[in-house]
Amino acid sequence: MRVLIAFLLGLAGSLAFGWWGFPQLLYQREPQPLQYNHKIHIEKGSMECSSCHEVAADGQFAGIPRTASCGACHAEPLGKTEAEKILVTSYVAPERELDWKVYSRQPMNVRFSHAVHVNKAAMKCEECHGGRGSATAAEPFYRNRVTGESRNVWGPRMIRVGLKPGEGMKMSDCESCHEQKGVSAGCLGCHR
Amino acid sequence: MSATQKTSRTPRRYGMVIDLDRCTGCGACVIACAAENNVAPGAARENDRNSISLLRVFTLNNPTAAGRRTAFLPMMCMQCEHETPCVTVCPQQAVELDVLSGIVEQMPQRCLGCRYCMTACPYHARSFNWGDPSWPAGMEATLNPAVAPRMRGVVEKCDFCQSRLHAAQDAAAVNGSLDPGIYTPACVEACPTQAITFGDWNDPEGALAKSGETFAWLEGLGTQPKVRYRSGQNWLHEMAERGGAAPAKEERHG
Amino acid sequence: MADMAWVPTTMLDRKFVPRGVTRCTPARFSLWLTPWCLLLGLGLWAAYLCLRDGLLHTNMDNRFAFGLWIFLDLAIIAFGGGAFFSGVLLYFFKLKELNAVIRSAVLIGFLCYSGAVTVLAIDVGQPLRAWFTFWHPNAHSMLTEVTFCITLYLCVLAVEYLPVLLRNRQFRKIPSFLVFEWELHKLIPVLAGIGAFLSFFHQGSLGGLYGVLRGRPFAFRESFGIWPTTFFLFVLSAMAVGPSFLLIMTRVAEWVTRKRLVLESVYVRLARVSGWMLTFYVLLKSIDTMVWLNSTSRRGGFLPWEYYSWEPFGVWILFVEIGLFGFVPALWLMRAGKVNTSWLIAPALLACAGVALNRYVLTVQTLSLATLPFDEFLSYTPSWQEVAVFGGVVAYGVIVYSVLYRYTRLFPQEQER
Amino acid sequence: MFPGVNGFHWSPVHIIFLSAFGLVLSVLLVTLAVAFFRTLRDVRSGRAGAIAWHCDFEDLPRQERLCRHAFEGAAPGRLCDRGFDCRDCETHPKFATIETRWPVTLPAGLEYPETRLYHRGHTWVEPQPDGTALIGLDDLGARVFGAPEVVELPAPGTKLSVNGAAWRMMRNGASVSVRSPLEGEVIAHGAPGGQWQLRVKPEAGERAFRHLLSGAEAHAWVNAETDRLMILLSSTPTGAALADGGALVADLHQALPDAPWDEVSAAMFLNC
Amino acid sequence: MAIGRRELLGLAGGAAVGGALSPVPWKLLDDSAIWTQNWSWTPTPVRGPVTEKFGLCTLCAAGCGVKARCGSAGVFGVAPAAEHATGGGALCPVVYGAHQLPYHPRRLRTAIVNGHAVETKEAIAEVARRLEAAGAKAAILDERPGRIVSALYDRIARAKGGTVVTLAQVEDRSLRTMEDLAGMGPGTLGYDFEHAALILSVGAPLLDSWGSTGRMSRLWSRRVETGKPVFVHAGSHWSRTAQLADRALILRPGSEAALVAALAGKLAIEPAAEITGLSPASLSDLALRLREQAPALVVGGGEAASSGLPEATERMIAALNVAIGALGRAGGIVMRRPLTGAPQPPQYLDRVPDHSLDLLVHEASSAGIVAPEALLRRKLAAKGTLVRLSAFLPEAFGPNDVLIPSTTFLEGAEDARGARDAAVETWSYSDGLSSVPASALPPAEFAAQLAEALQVKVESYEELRKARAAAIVAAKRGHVYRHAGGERAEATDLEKFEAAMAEGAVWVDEPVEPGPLRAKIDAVDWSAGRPEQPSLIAVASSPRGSLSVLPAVPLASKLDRETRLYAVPGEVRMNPRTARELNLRPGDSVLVSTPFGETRGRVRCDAAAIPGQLELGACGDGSQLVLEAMGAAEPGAGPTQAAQIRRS
Repeated sequence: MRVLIAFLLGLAGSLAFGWWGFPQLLYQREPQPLQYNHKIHIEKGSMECSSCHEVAADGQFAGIPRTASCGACHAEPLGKTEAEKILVTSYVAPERELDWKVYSRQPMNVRFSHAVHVNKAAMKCEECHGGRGSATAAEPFYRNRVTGESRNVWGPRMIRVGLKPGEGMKMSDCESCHEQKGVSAGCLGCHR
Repeated sequence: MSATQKTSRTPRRYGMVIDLDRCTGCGACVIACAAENNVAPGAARENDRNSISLLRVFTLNNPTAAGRRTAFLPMMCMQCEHETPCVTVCPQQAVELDVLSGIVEQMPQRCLGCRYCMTACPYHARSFNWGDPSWPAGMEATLNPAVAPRMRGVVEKCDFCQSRLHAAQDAAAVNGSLDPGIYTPACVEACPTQAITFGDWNDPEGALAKSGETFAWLEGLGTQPKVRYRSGQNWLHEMAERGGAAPAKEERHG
Repeated sequence: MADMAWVPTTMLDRKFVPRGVTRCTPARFSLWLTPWCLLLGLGLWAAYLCLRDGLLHTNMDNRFAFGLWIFLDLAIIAFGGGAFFSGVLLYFFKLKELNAVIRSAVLIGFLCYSGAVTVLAIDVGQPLRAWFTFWHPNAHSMLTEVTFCITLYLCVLAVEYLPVLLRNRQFRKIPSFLVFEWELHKLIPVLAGIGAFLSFFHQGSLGGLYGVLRGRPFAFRESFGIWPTTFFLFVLSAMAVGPSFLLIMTRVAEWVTRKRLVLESVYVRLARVSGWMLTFYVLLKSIDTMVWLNSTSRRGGFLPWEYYSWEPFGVWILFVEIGLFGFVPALWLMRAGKVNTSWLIAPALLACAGVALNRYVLTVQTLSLATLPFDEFLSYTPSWQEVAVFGGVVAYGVIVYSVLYRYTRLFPQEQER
Repeated sequence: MFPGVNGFHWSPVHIIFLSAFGLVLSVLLVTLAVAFFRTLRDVRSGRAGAIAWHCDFEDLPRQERLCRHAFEGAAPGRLCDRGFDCRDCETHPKFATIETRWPVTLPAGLEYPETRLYHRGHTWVEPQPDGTALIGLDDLGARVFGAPEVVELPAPGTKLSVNGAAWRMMRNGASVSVRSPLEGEVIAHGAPGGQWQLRVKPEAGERAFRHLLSGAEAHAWVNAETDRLMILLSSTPTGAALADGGALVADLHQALPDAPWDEVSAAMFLNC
Repeated sequence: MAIGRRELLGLAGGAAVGGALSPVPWKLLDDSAIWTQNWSWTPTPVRGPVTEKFGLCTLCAAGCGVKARCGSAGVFGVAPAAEHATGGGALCPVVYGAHQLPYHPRRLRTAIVNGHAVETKEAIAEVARRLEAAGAKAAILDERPGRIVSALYDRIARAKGGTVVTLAQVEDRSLRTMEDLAGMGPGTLGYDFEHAALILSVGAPLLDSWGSTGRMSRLWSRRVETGKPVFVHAGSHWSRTAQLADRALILRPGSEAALVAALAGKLAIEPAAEITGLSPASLSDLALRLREQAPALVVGGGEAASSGLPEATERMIAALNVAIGALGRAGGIVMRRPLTGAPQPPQYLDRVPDHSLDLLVHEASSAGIVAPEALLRRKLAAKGTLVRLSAFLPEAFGPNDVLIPSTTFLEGAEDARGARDAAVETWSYSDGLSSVPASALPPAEFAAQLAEALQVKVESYEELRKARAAAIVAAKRGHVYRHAGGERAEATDLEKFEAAMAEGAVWVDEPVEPGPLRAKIDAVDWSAGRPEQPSLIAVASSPRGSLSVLPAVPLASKLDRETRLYAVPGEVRMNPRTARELNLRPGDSVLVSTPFGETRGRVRCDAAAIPGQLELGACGDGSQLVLEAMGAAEPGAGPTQAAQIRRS
């Protein structure tokens, strides 16, 4: 009888650690250089996604804009927010690159072509990146200590079910979308 | 080859025709290939058998009396079409003959490093990272951003500069088409005598179709290589017919 | 050496030694183990080097992708074939003498397979990705079949050996273990069946590894059904050499422990079975070689004499493999009953050498021969790390066998004397 | 390998390949499961003791598996293959008719009263008029093991099987499980240090006691057991020499403290 | 509840089952596989936009135009500039890896004077002081004369009474002898291969990065397409040009003079055949074709890794060219207008008397073109010092030498004129594409600071460049080729000209109408001695030009050690039969000694090698010793040397 109790105790302990403790240990939270507010840029600055994240004529994707393109408008602080003060004083003035923690950063060997998806397939940014484009502040960034990737690639929960757009960017997510649309690209399509 | 790759555009079968009369064996293609594909400069221990050389130029000595004494033969992965030896043997599908481009694609991130594909390839077109590739301090700045450097323990091969294929596809996608068309791999761009012609075997009026009578090496094995050769000297044709090398006979010196 | 008092002295040691059998003193036992532990340490150090810096510590290179490790893996897996074959003979063909040696056979099989898998883990460039073969299997590849079968067969062998382990003096104190052992023992024939099924496939697909190489005419063979002929030759050779290896190991165990572990009739039975299988294998091998030399490789554009025109792989290697290591041991083993049994270890060793030579030729000669007209013949010598890792695996085998021989009853007939 | 992974497709080769290995894996797991559940069933149905004894019996050394008729010479050197369960052994009645050939005298100092029946595991059974039976440790067993420090008697109501484990005794490291001579249900425990340990309600009929030894047969058996004890003790490093005819000390454990008592008591009480 | 062993066993069993049902093992399995892809010690390229810029390769005197691919971390790839007059879409092998030179492990970071590191300013002051002291015995070695910075050197030298010297590259040797015979100034003649029908090269490695690779490669492509020109090579060993030539005459080492004399008709065929070891039929057939297959020309100059053919043989070759009418004929040796605005061409270093210099300032900024160390030491007096403006730490340097760090490939503002063999002059310049390290001095900066230290007033680099541009525009000759569009424009308007040149365009001069040129060849001495035939000869396989650049480009090992395409540095290649005769086995380390020096190597047997010949790899590290051993400093030492070999 005592053996059974010991067994159940061990079972409960490791399940608790596995489902609650392990995720805490696996991800470490890293601060963004500043709290960037997408919403205010879209509304007050009357901009849309492609004004900063634009696909150039030769198909190269600009990705996260560099400090110089922020400096174009923010040579001096336009508003009173704390984030903008940091931007101007410690990044635009000394021309230092902002070290953004990119939520959807894929490993080096993955080639995601924004030109094909945005220009050719006319997909919306929200389909993959979720509501990040209209957020008022940068959501917290969690990095997987083992793989070094952002938590947004695997997804917030251990079991990858019910993932809203922007929460999961693993290979199977891309594949399921490709399967639905019947456009399978094979290994060469997405890897380099 | 994953049969369910539904093709969103007319598939291409990229290939090459290399003119052995034009090749002067200068090696520009070898260094351009290494620079484009982020191959690390060889450490002191690397020799001609364990170095990462996706493209190698062999020196062929003319055993007969007629014709020039030597010919130089650039040889990379032949992107075999039929029963591709490496694709059929890879235990975890790390190698795949891409339906849309005919390129045999090697996935370093899925490769276990079991090296079975290297024994299967009759053209020795595959190299293995025996140690961690390392660059001298600071030289990481000269890495090509479009190519992912490989890690130790994985096999590498020529994939017709897929970085340039992707760049061509991105450029085409901006104005509405998914077809990368005929792009220029690094060795084709570097060859001073334009000995290497890159094209699409599916294209009837393409450069490959108009390259006249070509031959391939080890055609008897039935793997249908897509890199073919052309030469006016028939001692090269005869050598290509024969399979394994005969024992080293007395070489012609006169 | 005088027959010392063979009674275990320390408390812990005596608690585990099965009752009724005598074992040497723990001091002598650790004296016997020390050299093997040193070898194991050296092997672990070489393995650590290979895992830390990558495989640049080996002399393998892009032309010699397979080297000493793959050759010896194939050889010890062929020797480990004795486990499944004696299982089949005992449980299906009811050869009762093999009961005396079945536990040792299963243990040797387990050690050979686990040793081979360990060496493969180091030989593979990225061991952490080994599970990819199960997640993305390429069903056409022979290596996938090998990986699946060997992993499963390791579990089967472990389960087959479990009953012997559970009979240990301390484990049997828990009655339910003993009952589980009894129930499991009744189901052993089922396990022997799936063991044979798995072994048929992976011994075969290890042979198929080379037979399908369209790019290597020296190794490429025509298919019989969906597998190349080397598939069936490897299975047959494993069945042939398994009992011989068992015979050798039992004889060596007797020599080391200076005890009579099995009856003479067991040796005769093993030798005769091995002899028959070896004859059958050598006949088929000769036919296959003829077909290969005269039609298969010619169609690939390669002349037969080209394979054997470089030092040291002369034509002699073909005749040694089929003749000296093939027919001679086969006939000798078949006359097991009539000849002096203690000499049977000689043909058994010849048979094992023959199969090992076959694996060596298919691994090293295939890669050394030129496939392109401008290639040159290449030679390969293993580095000390490669030899040390394999030495470590052999040491692991000997250590585990010695420990299990001491603390579980491997040979039921041992106590007869 | 699973649907949805990298555009997996069910080609015939995959189906054959994966179903073959799925089959093999499931056969392996089913075999283990069957063995596991059969074990549970056996343990629950109380046959565990008998099965455990069967395994132990197989591993006993040869000279401990001699047939009862080997002692008094009826079938010298014959090994028992039924695990000492002579109740439905057909050769036992034949041997029982042959009268004993060797005169048997008890070694000095051991008393084996006629009223009791003796089991090979050194326990005695004394049937009581009310149908129950008392079970205790016989004289040789008591002398070998001496006074046990810990005795774990089975709770009243547990069912015992012949030769199954009856109760467990421990003394400075040497622990032994005493074989049960009878099949039946435990009624009551004996007083600690008392003559008898258990009162058991056996199954009805003479068949329950057929496998027990009595009278001259028991005496011949005790003689063989003392010889075996001497061999066991002499091969130990202590080399205690028991001269013939010397009376056995009351508690051997005390007399020879550094003898391998774990091994010797296991041998005497038929533990493996 | 006593915790016994059974309870612990139960607890462990529960934990195990719980662990298997929790995500821990499975997530770690997946993450550890991904971890093997993202190892921190596997470098990842810097992300960022990719742009293409045009620049100038300064690794050798040809000055080809290159297209550089720049990422946000600098140049990561080099490609040919299709329309560049010299490069013309074809570059030599080494430039494709030259963008890694700035990060070469042997990059020179600090100035070194007398063996210890000093500030660059101090080093310049020290050089100025020594230049002042040396007076007339000082010389500035400018390997690529005719640049703007050469004008600065010229002014400095003249101000202090010193001289400017240059190296006689393998292309110069034949042309300078012809210029002497024709009584013309240096740099006034060039080869017009494009119209030639037959080219006889005596030792010159035409198809081995000779001259400017682009031009020779285009010539070879036309040869394959049209069959013209026919390449005939006469040499003493199977160099790459001999292997590819239509007819290769392998003659006994040192018997070039006899061959040329026979072809000129000054020596009978039989004795010439006997001396050279060729068949009389092939000699007479070649002599006939030289005259019939007009226009034919003969290119001398000898091997790259030697000091070239003896002066007498060069004079014979010049006379032969005149005899077959190649001088001044289209498809032969044509007149070339000197580069407008370029300073007076300097004299050749090997013509400077030995041990006559107290100070030699060697400007080898972009890369160490193989100036044989022995030649420089030979020209210096006993306690003379060598000042080296080099981007890399040389293999060996004297105790009281001065080393000043300089810029390398695509770093500094550079300009380049036409290759020495070109039939027309060209000029192009480019500003630096990648960032210049703090301590490195571009050549222009070095010359300016030196002039300042010597209180010599010189114009600034910009002014000189503007003056050169104005001179060219004023001459109203030639065209400007722009890379971006590839179109041609007249060089008439200064602003448009400078805008185009800033983008990396190239100005090409008008070819001179080939008029008859006369040269006095009767004074040529045709005596051809019989060279003795040593039993064992050493040959240096060193492709001229870019591949013999020191230090070797990091990826250059892909050409020799890793693929055996070229001779492997530090290896002695011989025929197996020769190895058996010398009882050497592959892998033995040996010492090869010749009359001029010795070098170490490892034996490698190769059935394709010529019996009786030892082939030494002479490019990359350790090649200085090989060059010295091959007599690169001995005038007229000839390409092959008698050699002894012993196990070391």
